[in-house]
Amino acid sequence: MIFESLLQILLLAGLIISAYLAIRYKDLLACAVALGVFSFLLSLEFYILQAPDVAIAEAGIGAGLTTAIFILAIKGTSRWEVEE
Amino acid sequence: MIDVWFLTAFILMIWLFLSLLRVILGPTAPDRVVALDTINTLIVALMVILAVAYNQIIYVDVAIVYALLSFVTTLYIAKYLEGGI
Amino acid sequence: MIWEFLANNSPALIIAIPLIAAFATSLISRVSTRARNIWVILALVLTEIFVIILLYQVFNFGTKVYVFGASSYNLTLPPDSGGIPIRIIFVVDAMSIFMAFTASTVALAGVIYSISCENEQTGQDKYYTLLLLMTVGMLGMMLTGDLFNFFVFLEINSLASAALVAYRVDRGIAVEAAFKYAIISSLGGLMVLFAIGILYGQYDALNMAMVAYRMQATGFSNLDKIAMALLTVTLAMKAGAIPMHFWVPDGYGKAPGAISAMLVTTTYASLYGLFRMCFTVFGLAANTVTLGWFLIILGVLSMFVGVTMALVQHDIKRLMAYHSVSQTGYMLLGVGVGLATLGTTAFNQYGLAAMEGGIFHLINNSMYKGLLFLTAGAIIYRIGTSDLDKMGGLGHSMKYTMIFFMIGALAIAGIPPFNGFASKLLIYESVYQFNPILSIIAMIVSILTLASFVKVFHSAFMGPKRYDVKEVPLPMLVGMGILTFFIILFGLFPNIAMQYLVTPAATALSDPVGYITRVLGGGSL
Amino acid sequence: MLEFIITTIVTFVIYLVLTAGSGNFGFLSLEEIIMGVFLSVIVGAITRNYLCKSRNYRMLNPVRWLLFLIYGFGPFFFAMAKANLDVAYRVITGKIRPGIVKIDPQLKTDYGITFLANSITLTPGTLSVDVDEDNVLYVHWINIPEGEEKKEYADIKKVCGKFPEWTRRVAE
Amino acid sequence: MLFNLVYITVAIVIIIGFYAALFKRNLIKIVIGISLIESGVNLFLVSLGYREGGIAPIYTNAPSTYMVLPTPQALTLTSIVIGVATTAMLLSFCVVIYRYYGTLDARKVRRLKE
Amino acid sequence: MRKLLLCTALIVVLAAFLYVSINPADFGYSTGDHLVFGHPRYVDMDDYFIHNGQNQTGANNIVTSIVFDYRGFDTLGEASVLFTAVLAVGMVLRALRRDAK
Amino acid sequence: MWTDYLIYILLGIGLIFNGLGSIGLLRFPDVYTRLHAATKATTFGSIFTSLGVVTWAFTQLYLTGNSWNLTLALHTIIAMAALILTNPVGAHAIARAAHRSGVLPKYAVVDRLEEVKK
Amino acid sequence: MNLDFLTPYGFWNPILWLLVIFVALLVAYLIWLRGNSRYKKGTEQTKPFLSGYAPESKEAMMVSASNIYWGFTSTLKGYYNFLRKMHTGDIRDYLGWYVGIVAIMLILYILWGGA
Amino acid sequence: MMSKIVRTQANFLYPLIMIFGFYIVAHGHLTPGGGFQGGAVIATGVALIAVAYSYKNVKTWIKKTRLTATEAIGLLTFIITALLGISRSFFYNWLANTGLLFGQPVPYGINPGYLNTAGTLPIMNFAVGIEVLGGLGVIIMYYLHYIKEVSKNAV
Repeated sequence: MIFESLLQILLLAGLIISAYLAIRYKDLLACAVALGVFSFLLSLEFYILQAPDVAIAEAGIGAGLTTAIFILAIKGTSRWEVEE
Repeated sequence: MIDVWFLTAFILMIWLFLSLLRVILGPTAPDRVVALDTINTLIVALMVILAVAYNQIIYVDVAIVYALLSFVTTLYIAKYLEGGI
Repeated sequence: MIWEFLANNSPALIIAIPLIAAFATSLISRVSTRARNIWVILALVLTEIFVIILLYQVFNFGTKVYVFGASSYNLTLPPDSGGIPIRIIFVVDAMSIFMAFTASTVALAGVIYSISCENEQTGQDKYYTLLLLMTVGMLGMMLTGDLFNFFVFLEINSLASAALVAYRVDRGIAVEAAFKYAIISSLGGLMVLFAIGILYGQYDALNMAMVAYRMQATGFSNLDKIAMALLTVTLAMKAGAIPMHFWVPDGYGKAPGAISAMLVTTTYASLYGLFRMCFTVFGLAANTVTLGWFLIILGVLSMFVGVTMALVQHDIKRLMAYHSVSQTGYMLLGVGVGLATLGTTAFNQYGLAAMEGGIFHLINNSMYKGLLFLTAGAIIYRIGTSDLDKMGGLGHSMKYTMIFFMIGALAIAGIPPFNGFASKLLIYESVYQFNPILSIIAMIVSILTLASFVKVFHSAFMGPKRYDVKEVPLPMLVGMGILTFFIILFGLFPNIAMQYLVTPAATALSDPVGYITRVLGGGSL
Repeated sequence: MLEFIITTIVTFVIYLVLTAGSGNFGFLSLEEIIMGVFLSVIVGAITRNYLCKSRNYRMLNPVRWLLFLIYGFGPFFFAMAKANLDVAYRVITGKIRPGIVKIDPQLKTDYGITFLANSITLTPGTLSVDVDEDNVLYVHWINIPEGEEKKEYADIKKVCGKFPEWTRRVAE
Repeated sequence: MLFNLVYITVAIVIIIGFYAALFKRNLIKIVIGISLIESGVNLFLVSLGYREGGIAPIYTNAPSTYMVLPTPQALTLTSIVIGVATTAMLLSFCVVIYRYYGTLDARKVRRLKE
Repeated sequence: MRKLLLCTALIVVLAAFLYVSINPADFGYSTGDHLVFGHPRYVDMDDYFIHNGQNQTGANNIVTSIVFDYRGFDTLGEASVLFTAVLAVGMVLRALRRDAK
Repeated sequence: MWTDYLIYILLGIGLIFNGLGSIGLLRFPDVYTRLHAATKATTFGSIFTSLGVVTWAFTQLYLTGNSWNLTLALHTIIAMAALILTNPVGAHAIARAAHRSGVLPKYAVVDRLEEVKK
Repeated sequence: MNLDFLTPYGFWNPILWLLVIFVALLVAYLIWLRGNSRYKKGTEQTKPFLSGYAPESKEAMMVSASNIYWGFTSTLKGYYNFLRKMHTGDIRDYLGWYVGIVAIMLILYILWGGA
Repeated sequence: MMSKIVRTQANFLYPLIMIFGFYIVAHGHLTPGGGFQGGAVIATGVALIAVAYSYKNVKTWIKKTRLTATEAIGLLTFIITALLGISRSFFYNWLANTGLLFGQPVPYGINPGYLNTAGTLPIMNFAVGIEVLGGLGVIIMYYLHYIKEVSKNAV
């Protein structure tokens, strides 16, 4: 079980890192990618917390469609956070 | 036997972390997308392994959903980079 | 037989009828516009009828529960569950049904008004669907007895009202207002969800009565305090209390006329949630004096800052929106005084009267503020601008609108024959007992309110004729007339409202033990 | 109509694979089969114009399926293993000589070119970057042999071995 | 064994989201912040229901009957769908604002003030 | 100034959230009133679902039985939220009369 | 049982290739070469780890006769098939997008696509 | 039905109030009757006496809405400046006020929230 | 429009994703998943087609009005299924354990799971599935429509 705990610790660290990345970049596309990574990792965390239903929902909705909508919105607006 | 699966999962998680490093470093957007793609593949592998580790066979469905859907995200970003959409 | 069946199932039908209507609207509007209009009005009239049936039931037979999905509609505690409610329960006490009556009446007036007001826009079927969904959200928030259910309806309400605020995509400004409203309400919704999570994690229950019961049984922990802070502040923000009111003038100011009128009721749904949380969920365990003073301070700030900001506005709807903030302050003040004195002897002396005043003011304000927003919408519908500097002389051509506006303005200023006076009088007198300064501030605010409506009246209706316009179409006048009817009714015979609506509501709200007993001790036990 | 039937059958088979094991050992329960027919008819009706877009029914031939399996477990798998050893070698040593070359595999159908491109992507040192409407592939080659970069069209044997022949056998 | 690491992650993720909403200039960044807060709350809800050693509350082929609490998972499902609905709506507002204002800078998107 | 005040507020909120998160029992203090990861305090409602869900609703997946039966009304609300959001997106992104010209 | 060792070997191979993919992702100089590492190595590695799972499932099927293990094997195979179907296309799409968005291969000796575009 | 509306310190009788309104209207009517009825509308009698200045335009004769309470606002200038500064219209400030109030109330409730 | 390879693969994957989504919907009461998840999976299939082809083509294949009608029908099915149980109470599971369609009783404990169980839950799963499919799909289509056609016109 020690590996499970270590796995989870790494995963939580990854969650925090990707959450930070999602707000750090000036390039909104990179932010969307980081948000996608965050969603994937979150889904894996749900999986480990024994919630496969939620994991599927997060995989389908959070990781699949939300990122797509973000990309479409970035296409409809501008890619850079502060445009000169 | 159980511990082998968790060990495998843990090592896969380390590889996943290395890929996350590419998301952090990646100078251009395509680099980050490549890392995203790698992370997807690794997570699918991880989920399959963990399904056995928890002895819950029905969990593999999640992995299938992942394998099928993560690709769509990649396509959207790729199409954006192409200037399509 | 059928009567009994309908009466028993009315809490579910109140939600189900507008929902079915909303889902079917997009299909029906393919048939014809007229069919859609009739369909929407019919749905809201039916809802209103069921609300009145339920009102009758609650007034005669006390608090009503409705259990969703149980083998019998009033089986709150299944026999094998060991005394815990496991399903979603609607707990309709006098306060809930009072709010529901207000909301459905304003919604009915708003939809009739919209029929001719919005007939030149694109996307009308979406508008009506969203209007129905907004009504559902309000009614659900008011009737539910379950925390998570409350959150779900809060979200329906927020999303629908944000979308409706953006309805007139007028060079983006309406969308800006909607964006601000949507951001702040979704953040608030998430914090409500977080607080519900904390409560769930501690007590493994989502039913308000059960949470309150267990909270009282195990003692009030610091986690509960965090949940309480998140819940009360968020709901106060959604109710538009200063200093978290910024979205109110934006949202009200840019929404279509009928929607502004309904947004008033929307904020009162949140206000109801705030009262419900303060009294029922936390009322037994928490320190009600702190909570009461929280409401009182917010109320006084809202009253004063709202009205002073309103004085300097020159956009008619923004001005009215600031007044809405200011009037919310009266309710917070009245109910806050009731909450601060809850459980003491002072409560019977003046606390209950203050609460009655606050609650009576709530229905009065929904009616006359709704009427004022509808008249503002009528003015904008005819002359196309909302800037008071550019108005003038409308009294010559829009006589009925002017009369309705005058009635609303006199009511909001608390001039005697109208209903604003009755509730304000109750608040002044009872709050004076509690703390004279608060009462004096309330009176000053009332005077300033009159002053700013004199300004609106002067700029919009008086003066030389500047626009050559006609009176607004009949449905708009009917919509305004419904609300005027209630204003005059409640103004001339406040006792009717007091006796059948307000006093039961105040009594029910101030009695958390009764609420909990009704849910946890009812049904099979 | 034909495309509807084909799509229905394909989806039905996939559904059966997904629900295998629902009855007794390897056996399918009756309810699953009924539900499978129902669902695959729906899916077939919705997606009939996608799976058979080119109206090319040569893939119906079972010999091609057999060949596909042989290909998948035979040459393809070995090529893939080789590819990975190659990648491993390059990851460790860092010796690369990359470039994008052009090849003309002389394929006509969409499925054929897709099949080839995917095979190329998964096998030694090559990655399909682009394809134009005349089915000319642009391939990123991680280690271009000396002299190969001068030619207009790269040598197809060196880039992807026997894949075009297999592709012609299986998918065209 | 894990202490409350999951809850701590939740707190940090929510605060990161708040930070984005309060200090970032771009409206889409603010939406990303809201989205992060929402994910954090979802994770909080799911982790509330975790029981050590429990398995998913699905009886089909489960190895035992000691299960994690199912209610938070149901709530989280609801919350996820609400989240995607909110995000879609907010982003559509952003797109329209950009069309009419030509910018997404929160300091410039304020024609409504006072 | 604004940033300083807001950072203070954020720190207070973070402290509150961490108060929710950190369990003093891990550091040798008494359990108190904190949430403990992996050990919920009351489980009676969920145990009722786990033990009776199969008989009452006939579903093997307890989560589904909660989503659609025990708390089905929430699901109705949630579906309405999605419906609302679709309408909102369609309404905001619609073509105005002005655009059509 | 002897299949245990087979499973260990399969998992080991899978892990090694996945690791190579990750390291290659970090070490290689530009997008295209990274794609080589990421796509090929991780797909291949994941296939091997899944083959380990499939072997385990068939072993269990043989030992216990429980038909759910067949489902496990089939679903794992389907997951892998989905990966094989989607990964190369994703890699192709990224490579194409990268080239079109102006990220040119580093140290390239030849670039026919760039010539065509001009 | 009892029509009296009893507040703790007073009462409200609609009939009485109707009477009061009626009396007020009556008084107003009497005052109006006292007016000189010889004036004819539309003749020189009702026109304003301008003594040589040109009449202003109709718009300019009306006090515009922003100027009505000019004296009041200029007296309370400091207060209104504070309010203006508060209403920036920036969405982040809206959120900031919310978070600030949450933080304050967290502290207050933890100090004095318990029973 | 993306390259030919992507388009062909999307054509191939679309039925696959769809049948898998329907599998998740149909087995909602047995395996992880259900209406929302399955609907989201299918909607991602729609999104896949929308991204692989240019919007000019997609809008003739995937009609927005049809998707919204699907959504409304799903929701109506859902609420009417719930309403049919109103003789006991709203949302009463009037099909469970009756022996009718989906009415087979299940023994307590671990069992392989039978498709023909759970009363109204599978019906609701399907209703919510097609609702989510229509809703999320049409959101993507609205965005594409706006980006492609409306925002081009001058403000």
